[in-house]
Amino acid sequence: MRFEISSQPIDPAELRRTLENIRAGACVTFEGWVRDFNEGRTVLRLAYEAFDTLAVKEGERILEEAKRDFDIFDICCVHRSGVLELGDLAVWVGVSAQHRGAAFDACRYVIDEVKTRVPIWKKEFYEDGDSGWINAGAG
Amino acid sequence: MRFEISSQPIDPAELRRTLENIRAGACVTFEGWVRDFNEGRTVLRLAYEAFDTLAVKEGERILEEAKRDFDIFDICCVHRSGVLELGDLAVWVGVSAQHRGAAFDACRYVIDEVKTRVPIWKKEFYEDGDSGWINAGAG
Amino acid sequence: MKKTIQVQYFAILREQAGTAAETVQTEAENPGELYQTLRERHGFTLEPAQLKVAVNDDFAPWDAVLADSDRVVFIPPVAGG
Amino acid sequence: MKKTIQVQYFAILREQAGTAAETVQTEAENPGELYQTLRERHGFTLEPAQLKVAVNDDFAPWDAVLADSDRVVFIPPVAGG
Repeated sequence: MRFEISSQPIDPAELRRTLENIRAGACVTFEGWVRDFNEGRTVLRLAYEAFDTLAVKEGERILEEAKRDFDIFDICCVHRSGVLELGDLAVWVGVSAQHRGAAFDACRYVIDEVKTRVPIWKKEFYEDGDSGWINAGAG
Repeated sequence: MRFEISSQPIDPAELRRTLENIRAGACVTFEGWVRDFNEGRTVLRLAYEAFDTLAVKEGERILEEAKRDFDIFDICCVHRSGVLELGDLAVWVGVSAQHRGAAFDACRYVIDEVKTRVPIWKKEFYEDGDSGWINAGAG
Repeated sequence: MKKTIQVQYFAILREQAGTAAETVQTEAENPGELYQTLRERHGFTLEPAQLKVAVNDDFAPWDAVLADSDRVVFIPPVAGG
Repeated sequence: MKKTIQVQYFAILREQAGTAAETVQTEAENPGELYQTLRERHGFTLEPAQLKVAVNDDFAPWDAVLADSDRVVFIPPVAGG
């Protein structure tokens, strides 16, 4: 079980290997990719900023909840920080389990919770030169 | 979009790359692994046998249904045939989509349908020297 | 009238038939009648209700009309994944 | 009584404050009062209702009692993934 904020590129093949277990029949992974378009605007790149200590603490809590609530063997999540280009891997979640239902449910639980609870912020840089922090409406 | 029965080992990293798309924000994969225990018996290895022509035809129908019913970009499924050892990758499903909900739903749909509709059969070889075709009850 | 049907076997049916394929001269009108004949010959343990049928590489009903040179496969319960 | 609080800023708050961290001498009893003061100083656009608070690297309520040397972070709406 491992939650990490990484300033370096994520290697999904290497992370997947950490989940291998001959008692496991299923492995589900989620990858979040940087895409070129969001809410009607053309995106050129992103920057992620994290409150590292609390992000790891809250991320580990989410993984513990998943281990407690779903019948899984192992679970891992790595989230990028820093500047990312189009197509880059922003977040990776992987789960191994005896059966696929629990693996799907736990994987989805983790990414849903990470997106709403872990203190990470995303700034988008647009084609028109503008930029902005996502969700940080003027209030 | 691609469905394949493969007598050779599946390379998940290579398959994942075929789904890359800068309009996609999410990628979900499912892997089925050969595990050492099923229905109370210790398994040593498996053999998969496929009715190749119909398996590919039915597999492609399932992928088309997923493309029609979920808002996804690309989808791929490869299933092994032949003898597999513990820990080997038996089936891989990958989906890319703009958003994660559709990617999760489509991935799960495909593996659920593949397991019940595609003409592939699994023989388990047990520790005690016995073996048997799964689901082929004496009737 | 006798016709020639190519039958292919997979999994438990292949093992019980002792062969992966055979060419059958038969008067069976449809896959249901054909399975009945072959079941008697080979001692298949699976009931028709447990099987599906493919004719010429696609799923077909048990009462599909068989023609000369058709290829028939009886499909045991699948177990992929 | 004045206490010394270490404040760290992230994302839009960091940009609006013009700094990633500052040390504040304050009489604020709790993070709610502290944000009010800092909002006036830096012109933060986010309402308290849009923020969460962390004290000493864990989530805390707005009315948590602040002690000397505490570390405080105001957490804008997150947007991971």
